[in-house]
Amino acid sequence: MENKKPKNVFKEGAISSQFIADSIAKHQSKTGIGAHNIFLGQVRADEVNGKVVSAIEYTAYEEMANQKFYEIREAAFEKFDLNCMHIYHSIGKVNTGEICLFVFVSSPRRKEVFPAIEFIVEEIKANVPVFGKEIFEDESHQWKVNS
Amino acid sequence: MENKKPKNVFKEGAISSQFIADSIAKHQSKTGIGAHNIFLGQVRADEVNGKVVSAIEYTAYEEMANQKFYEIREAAFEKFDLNCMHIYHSIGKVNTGEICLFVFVSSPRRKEVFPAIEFIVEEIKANVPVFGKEIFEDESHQWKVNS
Amino acid sequence: MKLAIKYFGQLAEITECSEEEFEFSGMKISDLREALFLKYSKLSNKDFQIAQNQVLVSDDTEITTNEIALLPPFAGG
Amino acid sequence: MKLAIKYFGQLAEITECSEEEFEFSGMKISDLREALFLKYSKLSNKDFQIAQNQVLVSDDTEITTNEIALLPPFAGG
Repeated sequence: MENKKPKNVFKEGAISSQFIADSIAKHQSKTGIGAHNIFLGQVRADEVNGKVVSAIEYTAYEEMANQKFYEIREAAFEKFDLNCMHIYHSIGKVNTGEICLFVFVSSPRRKEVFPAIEFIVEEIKANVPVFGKEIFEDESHQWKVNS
Repeated sequence: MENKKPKNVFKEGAISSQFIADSIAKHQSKTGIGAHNIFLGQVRADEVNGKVVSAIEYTAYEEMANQKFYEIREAAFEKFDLNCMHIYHSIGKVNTGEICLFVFVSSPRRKEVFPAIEFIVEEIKANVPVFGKEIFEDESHQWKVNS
Repeated sequence: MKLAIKYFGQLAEITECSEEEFEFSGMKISDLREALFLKYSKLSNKDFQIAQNQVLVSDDTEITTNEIALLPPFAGG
Repeated sequence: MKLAIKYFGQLAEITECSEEEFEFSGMKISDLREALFLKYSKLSNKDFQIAQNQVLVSDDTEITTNEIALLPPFAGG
């Protein structure tokens, strides 16, 4: 059993491009890094039966989700040679075109970051209890399911 | 033979985190995008025989390099389902900790962006005539070779 | 025993609450499923997993703590 | 024929110029290599590729344009 308390990965609302820029800038003092890879999930304006998604409202079983994010983080450090790694996920409403997931890995070598980012994103999609209500322009909704 | 004139991929000096943020923000009106992947190359402070790299000075056979970047771009759009793609490479001096390569791909689906970003970065490393002079803190230098 | 059951996403729409105390006398997760289906018949049409103490469990797991959550399909990212 | 030869990276350090006109009477890239080694003996120790009209060519390619470039190992990214 782990003793360390998982960090809170959730951020209220969309993740701004400025937040991402600040996160990148913070790594410029880490001169052992040679390669970064950033994955961003963006809310798509999908059309379903003639209605268009205008936003997703995210909810989560937050304590369990943060524990899962923590386990994914530990597994990624175990499998890949990473200098650092960050995950942020939106909670609450995110409009189409806005960013809802920000995963950031850094390594001395580029060969590490490609499989690492894919591993982390797929683990998040499969194993973290986050739920998404797709809200249409007419205020009706449906529940998103990851594929 | 292609008739379209390749864009200029080179930017003088380091690529700033603000430039990256602006590039991300421009994609928020493209609501068909579901996933972005960004690769950033950062200059490492490698130690060689007790001397530490303080900067890389990039030069390039620019016309040929831009043509190669163009061909890589066309090949990536052919192979993967991408909404858009951007490549920027530094020319001139980039200090350790600064960013020298920015590759940005966007797709409706995450499954496309992972192989796409790796393909593009590997093609750049192998086929684009860019040269790097690693400058040490004592002003001596050696020539970088991609591995 | 008294369970504290959390409902998420579309399941909370059916139960019309996000958390409730639930008096339960069975042993296993499968017993709990049946008891919940009696209270909320619409749940039986829904795809969901159950977590005990924040860990996903299967139908034949024994219930040993009171922290239970019903989780519809994940949609993170 | 008069070739316009570009030198990059460490090769330009050897030739002490980034571009020069080079009077040449051979046919193939391999002939050009030999002519260049006569002028710059240190080039013969260096690993480089040759581009004609911005396309990499092999030693047995015939020289058909005057735009030639000597390219040391790539180091982009």
